[in-house]
Amino acid sequence: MKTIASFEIKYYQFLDEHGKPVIENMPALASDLDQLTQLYKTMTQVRIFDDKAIKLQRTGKLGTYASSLGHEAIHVGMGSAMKHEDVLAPMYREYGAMMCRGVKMSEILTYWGGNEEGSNFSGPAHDYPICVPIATQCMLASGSAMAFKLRKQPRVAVTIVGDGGSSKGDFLEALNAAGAWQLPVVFVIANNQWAISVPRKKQSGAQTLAQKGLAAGLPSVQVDGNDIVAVRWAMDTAIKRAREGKGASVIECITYRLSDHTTADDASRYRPTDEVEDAWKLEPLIRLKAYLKDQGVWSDDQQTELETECASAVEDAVTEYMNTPIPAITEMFDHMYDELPHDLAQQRAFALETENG
Amino acid sequence: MKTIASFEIKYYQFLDEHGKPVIENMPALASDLDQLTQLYKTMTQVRIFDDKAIKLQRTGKLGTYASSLGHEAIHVGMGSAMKHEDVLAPMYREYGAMMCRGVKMSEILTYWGGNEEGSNFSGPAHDYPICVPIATQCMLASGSAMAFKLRKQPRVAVTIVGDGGSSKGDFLEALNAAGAWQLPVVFVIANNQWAISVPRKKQSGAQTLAQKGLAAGLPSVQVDGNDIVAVRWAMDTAIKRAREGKGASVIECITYRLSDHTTADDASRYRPTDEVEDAWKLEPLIRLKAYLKDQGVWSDDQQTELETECASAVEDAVTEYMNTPIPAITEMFDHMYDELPHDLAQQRAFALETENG
Amino acid sequence: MAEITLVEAVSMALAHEIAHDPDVVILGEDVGINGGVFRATAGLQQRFGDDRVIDTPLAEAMIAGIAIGMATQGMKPVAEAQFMGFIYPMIDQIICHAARLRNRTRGRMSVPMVLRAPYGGGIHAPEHHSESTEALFAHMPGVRVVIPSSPSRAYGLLLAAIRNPDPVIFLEPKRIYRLYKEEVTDDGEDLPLDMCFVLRDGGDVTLVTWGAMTKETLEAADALTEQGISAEVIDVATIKPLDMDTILESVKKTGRCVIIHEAARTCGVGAEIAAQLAEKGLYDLHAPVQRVTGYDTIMPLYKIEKKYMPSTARILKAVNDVMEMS
Amino acid sequence: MAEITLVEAVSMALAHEIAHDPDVVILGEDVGINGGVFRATAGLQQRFGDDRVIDTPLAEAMIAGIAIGMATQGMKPVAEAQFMGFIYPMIDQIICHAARLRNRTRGRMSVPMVLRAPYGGGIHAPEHHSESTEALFAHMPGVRVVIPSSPSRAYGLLLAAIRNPDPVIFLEPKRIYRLYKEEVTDDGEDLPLDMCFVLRDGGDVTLVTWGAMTKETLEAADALTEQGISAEVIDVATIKPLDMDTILESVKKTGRCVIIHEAARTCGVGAEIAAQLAEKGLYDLHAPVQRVTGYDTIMPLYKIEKKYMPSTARILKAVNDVMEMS
Ligand SMILES: Cc1ncc(C[n+]2csc(CCOP(=O)(O)OP(=O)(O)O)c2C)c(N)n1
Ligand SMILES: Cc1ncc(C[n+]2csc(CCOP(=O)(O)OP(=O)(O)O)c2C)c(N)n1
Ligand SMILES: [Mg+2]
Ligand SMILES: [Mg+2]
Repeated sequence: MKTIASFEIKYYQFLDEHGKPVIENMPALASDLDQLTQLYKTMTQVRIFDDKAIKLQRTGKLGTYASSLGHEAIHVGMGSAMKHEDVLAPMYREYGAMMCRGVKMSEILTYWGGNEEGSNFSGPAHDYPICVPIATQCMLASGSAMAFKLRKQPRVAVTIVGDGGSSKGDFLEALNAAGAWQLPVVFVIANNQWAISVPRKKQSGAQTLAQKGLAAGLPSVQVDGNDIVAVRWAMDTAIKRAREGKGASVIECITYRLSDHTTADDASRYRPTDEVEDAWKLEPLIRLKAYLKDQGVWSDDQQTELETECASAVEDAVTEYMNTPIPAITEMFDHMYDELPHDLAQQRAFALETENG
Repeated sequence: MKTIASFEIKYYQFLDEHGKPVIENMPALASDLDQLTQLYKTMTQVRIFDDKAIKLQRTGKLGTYASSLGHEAIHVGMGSAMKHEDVLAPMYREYGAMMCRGVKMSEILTYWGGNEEGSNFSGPAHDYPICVPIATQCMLASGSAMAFKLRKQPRVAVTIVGDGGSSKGDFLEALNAAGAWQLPVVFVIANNQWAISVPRKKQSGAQTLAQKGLAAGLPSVQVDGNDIVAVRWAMDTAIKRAREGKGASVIECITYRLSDHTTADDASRYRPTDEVEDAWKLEPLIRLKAYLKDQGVWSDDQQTELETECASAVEDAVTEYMNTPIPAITEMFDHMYDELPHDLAQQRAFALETENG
Repeated sequence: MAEITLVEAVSMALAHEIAHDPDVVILGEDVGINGGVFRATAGLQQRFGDDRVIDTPLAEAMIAGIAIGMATQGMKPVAEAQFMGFIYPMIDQIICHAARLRNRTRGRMSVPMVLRAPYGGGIHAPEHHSESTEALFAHMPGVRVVIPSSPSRAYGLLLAAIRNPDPVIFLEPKRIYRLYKEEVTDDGEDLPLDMCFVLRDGGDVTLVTWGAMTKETLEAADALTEQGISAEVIDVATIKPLDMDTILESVKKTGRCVIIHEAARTCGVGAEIAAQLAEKGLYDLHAPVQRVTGYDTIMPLYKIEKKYMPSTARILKAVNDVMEMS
Repeated sequence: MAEITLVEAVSMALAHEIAHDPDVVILGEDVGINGGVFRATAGLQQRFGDDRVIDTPLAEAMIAGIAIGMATQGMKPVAEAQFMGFIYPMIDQIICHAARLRNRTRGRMSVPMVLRAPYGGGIHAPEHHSESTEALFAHMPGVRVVIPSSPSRAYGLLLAAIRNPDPVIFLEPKRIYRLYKEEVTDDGEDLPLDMCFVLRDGGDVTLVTWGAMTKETLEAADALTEQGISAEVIDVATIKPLDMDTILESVKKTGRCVIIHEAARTCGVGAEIAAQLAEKGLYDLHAPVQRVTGYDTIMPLYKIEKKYMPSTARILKAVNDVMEMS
């Protein structure tokens, strides 16, 4: 009997829940206060956007919406670590990441407002749109990374799955492909403890979700997903590695889904309120604000001003969204194929003819 | 930064390629010479069967056939470790395991002879038949184990995939289910270095295939798959664990596919002959025979006698196979549903009417 | 005797069978304490325990595979795909094992499982939540496909599906989950799995449909009555096996047939029905068969999903077309 | 100009495109040094390198997903499912992404990929190696489905499939991979992806088929000639979109139609063709449409697989039936 392989999963946190550094040798980002402030502003923007989106849904102005509440550090951490030429393959609540990539808030609303035009967005044309079927986007990320590798482009694909999605074959096969071909891709697991009503511990017997990467031979870490310094540190490391041709990584980010799963869900049916209250103490904005204040680069006035600015940007986005025209019936046909096949052309003509009864 | 999980993959071998014990404290099986002799006999039977099956195929008396050459220790190790009430979910070349379970050689030939009747076999009625779509059988094993667990039966499901199959989502999802529910199932990975023409190293970036179990939180080991003492030791340990309600395990067995992938394949197209020659030195029968001889319980005379007996049993099986009637056309319809639906009844009548042109 | 909705009838059938048959087990994502995203399993875990109503990890292929494994060992799992749009990873296990193990083993093994999924559009749901791909399953030898269209048929057909010793794909028209209530007795009486239901007798034209489209079809039949056209309305209900006899008999009487389904047109189940009319009912047809269906496009996001769905008006137009022809 | 078999024509088209378009990449199990289990990619890796012809890990969903990912980033992957029986794990990625990304993004993204798979029975292969499930794909909005039936059509259609900016499911009738040779010039000329091929002109009955069944259908047509019946033979070739105009025109002339396919009958592509005849060709039909198809059973293991497959005799019987009717 001999040991032929050994592995460790390490956990990284740099800012504790009160915004205090937990070690002395902090990553460079901790002293880049301009960038941190910028990240904080984006996270705040996302939070205010999110709040508004839920209100729009509640008042019948938006369809079912998946909140990103509590995930801001993960999403903004992901998106801000990427270059334009990289590719994002999101799931369905990563507005922070999408906004870093240039997607407009109005476009996100347009999407959830039931209009495909929202996915024809201002972000990079090579970025994937929101993906509903869980974990299928991981394949797209590995596939993009395969294209980059074959074309010898120094580009990286970044994707994200939930704790729930980490049980799915698509995620696991995509990891294996990334490991087998040493692809430039970063897999983020947003472990927010719940997959709708199914708690993390029912998803898997694995002690950590990060260790799913071990199955594919990938470097895998766990970080505090409410600490953007930790998220960015791990992202930067993984992206650098990928860009240098050294292959893929897995980053499990521990956070909590502070909202209902979507506006169609009522989480009070299945999870205790004190768990949610406890989780609020760990959420990512409080600590980053505290840190910035401790560093003397943030004040209550600035906070008020930021909130006003963000709210007004959201209002503009809402206006833009509300003014987005309802798609013509022809839109249903015109993007199915590059060239409309004759049978579909007939259906299109029929649809136009009969659309009003 | 702290380490929150650590893992080791251990490798077990007890008999080296010359049949010499590699450690002092050998597992109990090493001194159970009756049982070892019995296992050796079964392995020899399988080998002689396999050889005959290939000859039948070459002479047009059998369809495409997947050889088990070189895998005898894994297959017989698996099958012999199980109780009747346990369930086997094989892939397509585990004749050793199936024979331990009571499946007749004539039935295996009937299957590869293109007749479903071969899967209506003399093994346990709850055992699964040969499974062609790679890794799908792993789900069946986890599902069976789920039934045993829910019914509080002390039964164990045993399944096997290849190195190729270990890349597939079905295997990985089945592992995860087994870990999440702590199911009584044992996953054997027969790593024979090749998936048709794709070598092990192209399947995965993982250093070992055993570590795929870590993704599901399962105890995972690697053993010398040509050493039946190691295979049985690992199987016995895993089955005991499962039967006691402690959950699933993964056992990667290292071996080599000494034959072509199937009779439809020509491995000389893609792999070097010296690799095959080297692998022959490690194959499982030589070392077990040497060990039994060293222990004074096996002789050349016995070997000759055994080979004659096995060959004659194979001849009987071939006769039985050749006498198996060709299925009637109605067989195509009569097992589709418990009760033949009316539309299919019409098709059945039509088929009978028109079968001769 | 209680007035219940279709989704409540689903719950009632599940509860009935789970109470009466120790082999019945429900499994799926969020079927436990959450009671399913549509409340189809509401209260069942609380009532019967978490070894009878089981939340699974998020992996559809696995849910199907586990159910098949359990079924082959003698249990009667009722698995759920949360939406039909997420059923596709299950197809491999359905085709390779659920539909084949009986035949593969010459009857030694069987797969008495049910796979439930809410299906269809029209509820302003996100992408992939509006699928109607029953035709894929109808093309698979070895399974049965059942679609109820009323509370009482949901109850009786689901009981039959669970009791049936072969795999049944049970698709629930979620748009009419709560459309109306009906008195359904929890008497454990099941319905046959190979028969259409004639919802309305009529002599001028046969309207064939299933699932949620029964709503628009019945509305069209009402409107036709006012026009003096008497429409026979058939709810196919058991998509596979298809009860063509009932449809052919009706067309023999009416000479005209309009088939209505929400699914994409090409190779939908409507095609099979029309094809059989062309084969076995040709001489009875006084006018071309018409299909009123979804388009061969992706169901649009909700802003214009209504324009995708066959409307009462489109049905009426088709009927009027066939009435004019002879 | 060389006389080549159908499978060689596939290789030739692949080689042509890979040589002329740097974005084309082949991926699949055993497509590399082994040249594919049917030798369809024989020699290509040796010729073009292992970054153009890529052996994958064994995971079909992944092969599809990787191909889609590559395609959306501007490459033109030609992925292979080793046999159609192993294509099912790919369906989820095909439906969810290949068929939808263009529409989902309003044309911002596209998925110019081909998924090749050998299909059909009759070669004494093991279980799951004989599938003909083209109808599943024909029902999926957003993809194209193409089936060649001769070396030259294999060459021209595969070129067109690779060049097409949308996903194409390209099914190769392996039973006739090596049935006969034909002169095919490697001139890079592609064929249209929306047109049937009329293989033989005739006036008495229209025989519609595709893939390997063209063999039995042409044999039947020969036999019919001897009986004095002139059969028009149409090779559908592009299953989706379906060129119904050619079929309808033929039936207008002949008044009779027999559709032949190997796939299971219910909801097969034959149903769609028959349905459209019932809709648009009813008044042209002098006799009921007939389908000669595989049964709604699992293709048996090889001892009796022949009895599953539509035979020339069964085609002749169907034609004689429709000739007798009027
Ligand atoms: C393949 C698939 N199955 C089921 C669903 C329905 N569904 C949507 S979100 C969700 C839970 C996802 O949980 P997780 O992966 O943890 O992500 P989270 O929503 O928590 O961010 C489920 C089951 C889906 N969208 N896709
Ligand atoms: C899902 C699926 N894909 C492809 C195949 C074709 N195929 C049969 S065996 C095989 C290789 C299997 O390799 P491995 O898992 O290592 O098992 P081994 O044959 O080496 O025992 C392949 C690709 C299949 N049977 N099923
Ligand atoms: Mg989650
Ligand atoms: Mg192998």
